[in-house]
Amino acid sequence: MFDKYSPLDDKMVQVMDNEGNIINPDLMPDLSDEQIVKAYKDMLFERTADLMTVSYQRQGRIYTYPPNYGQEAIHIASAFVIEEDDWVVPAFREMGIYLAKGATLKEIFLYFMGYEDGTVFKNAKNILPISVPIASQLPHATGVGYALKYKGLKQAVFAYIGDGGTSEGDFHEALNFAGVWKVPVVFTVQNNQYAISTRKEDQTASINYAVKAIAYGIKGIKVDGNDFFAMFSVVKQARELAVNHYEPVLIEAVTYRKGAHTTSDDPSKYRDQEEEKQWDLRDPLRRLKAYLIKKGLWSDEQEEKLVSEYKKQVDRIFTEAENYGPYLLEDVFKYMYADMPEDLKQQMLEHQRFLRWKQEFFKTQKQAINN
Amino acid sequence: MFDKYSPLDDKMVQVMDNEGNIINPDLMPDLSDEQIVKAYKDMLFERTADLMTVSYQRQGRIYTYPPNYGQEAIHIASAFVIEEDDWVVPAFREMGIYLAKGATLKEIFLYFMGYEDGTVFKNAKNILPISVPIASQLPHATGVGYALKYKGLKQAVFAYIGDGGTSEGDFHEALNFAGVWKVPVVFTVQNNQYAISTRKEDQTASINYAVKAIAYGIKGIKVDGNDFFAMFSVVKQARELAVNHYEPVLIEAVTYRKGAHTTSDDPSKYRDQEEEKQWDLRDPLRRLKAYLIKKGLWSDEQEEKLVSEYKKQVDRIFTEAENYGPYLLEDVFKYMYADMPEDLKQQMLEHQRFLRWKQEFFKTQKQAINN
Amino acid sequence: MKVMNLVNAINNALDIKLAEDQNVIVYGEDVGKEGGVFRVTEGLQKKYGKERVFDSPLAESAIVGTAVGMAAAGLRPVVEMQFSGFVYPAFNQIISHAARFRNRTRGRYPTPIVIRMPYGGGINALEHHSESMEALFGHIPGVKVVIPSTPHDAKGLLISAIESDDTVIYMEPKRIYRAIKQEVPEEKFSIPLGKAKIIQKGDDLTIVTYGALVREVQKAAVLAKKQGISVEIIDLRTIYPIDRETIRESVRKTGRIMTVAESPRSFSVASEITQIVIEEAFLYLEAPPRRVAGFDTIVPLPKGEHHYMITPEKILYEILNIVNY
Amino acid sequence: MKVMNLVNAINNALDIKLAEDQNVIVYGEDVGKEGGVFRVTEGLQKKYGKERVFDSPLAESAIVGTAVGMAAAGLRPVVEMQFSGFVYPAFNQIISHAARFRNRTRGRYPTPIVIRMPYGGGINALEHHSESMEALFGHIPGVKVVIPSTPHDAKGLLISAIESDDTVIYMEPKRIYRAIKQEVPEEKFSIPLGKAKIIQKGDDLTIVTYGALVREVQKAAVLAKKQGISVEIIDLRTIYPIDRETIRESVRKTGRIMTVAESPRSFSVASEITQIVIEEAFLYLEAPPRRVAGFDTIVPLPKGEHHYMITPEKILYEILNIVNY
Ligand SMILES: Cc1ncc(C[n+]2csc(CCOP(=O)(O)OP(=O)(O)O)c2C)c(N)n1
Ligand SMILES: Cc1ncc(C[n+]2csc(CCOP(=O)(O)OP(=O)(O)O)c2C)c(N)n1
Ligand SMILES: [Mg+2]
Ligand SMILES: [Mg+2]
Repeated sequence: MFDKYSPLDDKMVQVMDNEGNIINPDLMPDLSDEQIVKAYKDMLFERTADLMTVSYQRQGRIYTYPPNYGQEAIHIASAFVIEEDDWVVPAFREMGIYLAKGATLKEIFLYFMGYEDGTVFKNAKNILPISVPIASQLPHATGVGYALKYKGLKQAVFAYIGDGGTSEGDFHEALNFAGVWKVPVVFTVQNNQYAISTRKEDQTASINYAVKAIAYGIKGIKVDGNDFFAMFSVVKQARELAVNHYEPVLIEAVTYRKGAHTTSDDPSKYRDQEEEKQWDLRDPLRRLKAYLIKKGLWSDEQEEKLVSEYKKQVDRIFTEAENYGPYLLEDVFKYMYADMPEDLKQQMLEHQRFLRWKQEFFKTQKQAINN
Repeated sequence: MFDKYSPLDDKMVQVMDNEGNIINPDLMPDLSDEQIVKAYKDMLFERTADLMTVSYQRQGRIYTYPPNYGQEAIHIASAFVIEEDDWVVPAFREMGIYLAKGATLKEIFLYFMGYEDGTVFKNAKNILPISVPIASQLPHATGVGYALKYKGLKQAVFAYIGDGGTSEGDFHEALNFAGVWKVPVVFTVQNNQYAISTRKEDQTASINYAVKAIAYGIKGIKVDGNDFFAMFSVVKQARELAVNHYEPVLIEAVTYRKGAHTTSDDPSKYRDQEEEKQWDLRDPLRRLKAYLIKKGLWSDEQEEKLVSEYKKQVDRIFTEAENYGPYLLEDVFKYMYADMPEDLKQQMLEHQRFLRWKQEFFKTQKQAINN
Repeated sequence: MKVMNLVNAINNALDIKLAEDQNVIVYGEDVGKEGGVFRVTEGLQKKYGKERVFDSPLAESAIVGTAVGMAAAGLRPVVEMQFSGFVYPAFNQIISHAARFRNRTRGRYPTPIVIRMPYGGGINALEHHSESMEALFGHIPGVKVVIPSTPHDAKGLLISAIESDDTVIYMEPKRIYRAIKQEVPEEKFSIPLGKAKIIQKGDDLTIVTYGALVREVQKAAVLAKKQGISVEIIDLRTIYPIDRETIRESVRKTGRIMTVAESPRSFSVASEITQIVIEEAFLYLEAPPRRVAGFDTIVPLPKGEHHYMITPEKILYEILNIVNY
Repeated sequence: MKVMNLVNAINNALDIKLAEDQNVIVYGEDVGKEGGVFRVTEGLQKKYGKERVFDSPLAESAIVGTAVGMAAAGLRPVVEMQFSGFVYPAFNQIISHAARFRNRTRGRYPTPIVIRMPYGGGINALEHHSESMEALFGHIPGVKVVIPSTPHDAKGLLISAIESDDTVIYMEPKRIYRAIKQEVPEEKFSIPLGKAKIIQKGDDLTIVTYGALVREVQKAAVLAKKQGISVEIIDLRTIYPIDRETIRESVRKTGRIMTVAESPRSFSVASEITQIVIEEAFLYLEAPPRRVAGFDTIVPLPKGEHHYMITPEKILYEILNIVNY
């Protein structure tokens, strides 16, 4: 596929149409029915968890949260390709991938509840933390790739970024280094059409995001990111290029952010419902579900049942997260350095003295403070 | 030319071969013999001044200096296109352009003698100062371009950078902004084969530097930067695209840094004489001179005479620069802010008090200080 | 007069300057159509058009870098960093160019740029959305650093910042963006940069503070008063150049001084003020100048942020410490 | 023992660590074939191969950013910024990642990175090649900042820095790169980070300094001695975390303290040390702590640099000022 493809033609690799028909059988991946059903279920889980998280946020039970709604095929297709020893370098909108890598939903909840603990992904192998400063994670991916190659390991790195992120200098530098160093990194741009409120016309004049690969002498490909099969095939082949030939790859996965940028955002300020409706037709779950139903592998009843199970499961996990232990004062200091500098110790002790004083003082003074 | 050209073919636009024969008459610019002779003289002047500056540096009469040796065709061809109202955004290795823009050789000397005064280019219209942090000047060019377009002025901006500079994030951001804003900026990469000691293979894996334009939806072209005629034609047409169509352009001008990176550098550490010899055949002055001699427009005798005049002229200017006035204490403070903050005034006064004390103290104490 | 919060006041200042000076240009990430993530620029694109108020690509270095170029060509750009935690990609442009162009060109090319950015903690935000790193800017020769604490000041200082021929880092305490409402004149007025304001007279102790913490210090001063302690509060307003005179006169009177700020404490504004006080009023001091500042740690995520934030109680504690020295 | 200058000593430390630890990787602009513009890494590529010592593309942000990734995957990168004036493009990677990865991941991913950079004035250099902005790094929670002043210290501190599991900003006073020669043990040794060194005992006054200015302070101390003034000199060695104890003990003894550094004075290391002294030894002070530092200006180009540089005479002047307070 990569041999024949040029991003300059601005074609988008597709396997399945909006109604779930396979329109490009050559690229249809060799997955069993069970695997495909499993993929659909994973997408459904991600979506359920995601929508519920947004509603928890509305209830004030969790802080700012960036929804994944609409981007599930990218995540689950990637997750199906990524091997246990492979590395993942997140941005912040790839929940399905973190989960597949071994992060727990509880951790993700903890993170957005405001615990650093939630981005450690303790039992997940080879995944870096969520990265908030746009594009800044990509050089890390290139660096991890260098280390893997240096150590002679046959592992790939999967790095994520959004369409807007391609404008940052770090995108350029990371991909340029990757091209020179020939490291096994698959860079995926999730082109969800928006960087908060900003569209492509204000972001870049390139014909698409995939062509940017040309600037780095690496392969670039544009794929329908709402098409599970196309996404899987592209990522799979990208991994092979990376691992077997040390060829970094840039994937532009075309998708749509169906939700808000974050729960603090109101998309109605900058886009209209007509557009949203058009994209509903290309919804990744809708399409894979249509495929499965046609093949007799899935039904609305099964879905209803599963979603209600998922909801219970998610809710149980969320409650568990809500009952997570306290955030201790020492947790603020403990991880700053390998050994805590004396000065930091003193700052902590001083604060503890203050806390003891406070308890005493306001007990005796019975003073009200209008905070 | 731009319509037919694609940087993906990795062809280099040429008009003249190494022996001064016109091999691509279609692109031969419409310049009079006098103009061509003038161009050659300007290149000769730049080279003479440059080589002499290096020798002044060897004599300890000037500080670190980055030679232009070998890159004169880029400068003088550009200078022939750049109009009076156009803007120039320098890197630091484009002496011929600064001079054409109205900067004086004396100023350039002053700069490398260690006076900020030397980069003001007081009587030169629309030229920014020399910029040392690599690539950081390119966003300025885009910003100037925006201002020109905003004000409805029909002027272009000419910005310069080296091959190594294309790896910096600012290169990417500046060109991307230029593409989105559609500003009249001509970006010229002087690909002199080296970033200090680093070659292209360690700098980028792209097939050339011109293709990087694709990432920004702008036109890119690779031209023989040692071929005065090719360079002139390309810059000329780029200016037209910029001014008439608000199309930014990226020019890769292929050349060779015949001298050291700066006078602190020793190229023998990282390149061999064989390579230098090969490039001597492509020397921009050698080629244009061959053309002129064939046309009977120039002779060795004329050259000898002119160079010796130039040498005298340069030497006179240099001596003038050497006799430039003192750098006053207040010059350190005066230009920091529009109005000098009280605190800075006090710092200056305090230092003056110290200076007075010092004079007194060491007069009376007659103490020697081993500085 | 009109009741405004900080967001309204900043918007109003931008509106006034856009209206009266064609050279003023406002841009940054999402500042156009959406009016910024905090709605500070809301309505301005509609009013002044896409050429004057617009969304830039997502790249802070080029946002500041293009502003340097625009300024050189005669415009007066006002750019936004979406959060102060994302200004670092622009550091090179700020320190190497915005701060230096005037000096480099001996005054030929000044840089009348305003770089606005919301800063500070207390809003339960994601990582990088809560820091207070104003001291970094204070150490950069060639820029001015301004932090307002009220809607009134926000307007008057921003107008001065836009009219200044120097680059001004204008940091907006986002925690109080909408928390403080005040009557603010609708017409244009300006407040000079570099002048602190005594917002409460007192005898026993001087507290220097700025931004969102002014309010917390005011609360602490009420508590202190109940303890019989009279606090003089100085709102610094400008971090660089610092108004040494106001600080000097106050501390010479009270004999005690404390700086309250949210940033990491080492190499902070508080340290600088202590140095200034030592230079200006050593012999007047009845107690060592104190700093009440953040820890030298990263601002914790929301669940731990309360450990980090400076409360009126903490300020009171420090007041008692210094007064009982 | 072998006579080494600073360049030799740093090269030697890198050599030792490259030899004993396969995870150590050295890269940056021109550090490979050429051995760096100051020849600090000369010979290392030849000895250890291109995979371990190499030229990177010209991009500081990615140099530091890839180092963060390498560190996460188990390597110990030592990267070079060609001059400290060119570290700013890497600021985001330093402040947002190198300094924060350990804390963000609760210790799972430490960042054992050394970021080397020549800094400081006095070599008649082009613009951006003479600054001393160590205070900026001091204010960033999560990094350590080290500055050696002798070949011996340069070696021992660099070995500690490479072995540290934290990111260390290692600033090299380029003015004395080749100016100081000294016997240095050839075998491996290390000097702990965070510990200052008293390099001269004295009674009347403590001077804290570091880097190239140690030598200037030593010259001034000789002059002072002729005036009957006995100076205790502390070489700070580590800018963060600062060795409060050594400073405290010294100033409690001498009663006077002065910090000598080349950086802009506002928000500087000097200000921080004054604050520390105030906290630790207020009642012992016989005179206000002074700072002898650069102006709050840009370092002038060579013809004006003498106005800016801190000379032994200037230090002596300040010594007399503080002693005669
Ligand atoms: C360096 C930096 N600048 C600004 C921001 C604020 N910000 C957060 S997300 C975002 C838009 C990102 O858009 P895109 O890359 O398309 O990713 P998406 O959110 O659409 O997944 C911005 C500007 C940031 N996090 N980091
Ligand atoms: C941001 C930055 N990093 C490093 C340097 C040091 N430096 C000066 S010139 C140079 C190489 C530039 O190479 P290139 O862009 O090819 O331009 P050339 O010198 O060949 O004209 C380097 C690394 C710098 N000036 N700025
Ligand atoms: Mg997006
Ligand atoms: Mg070059």
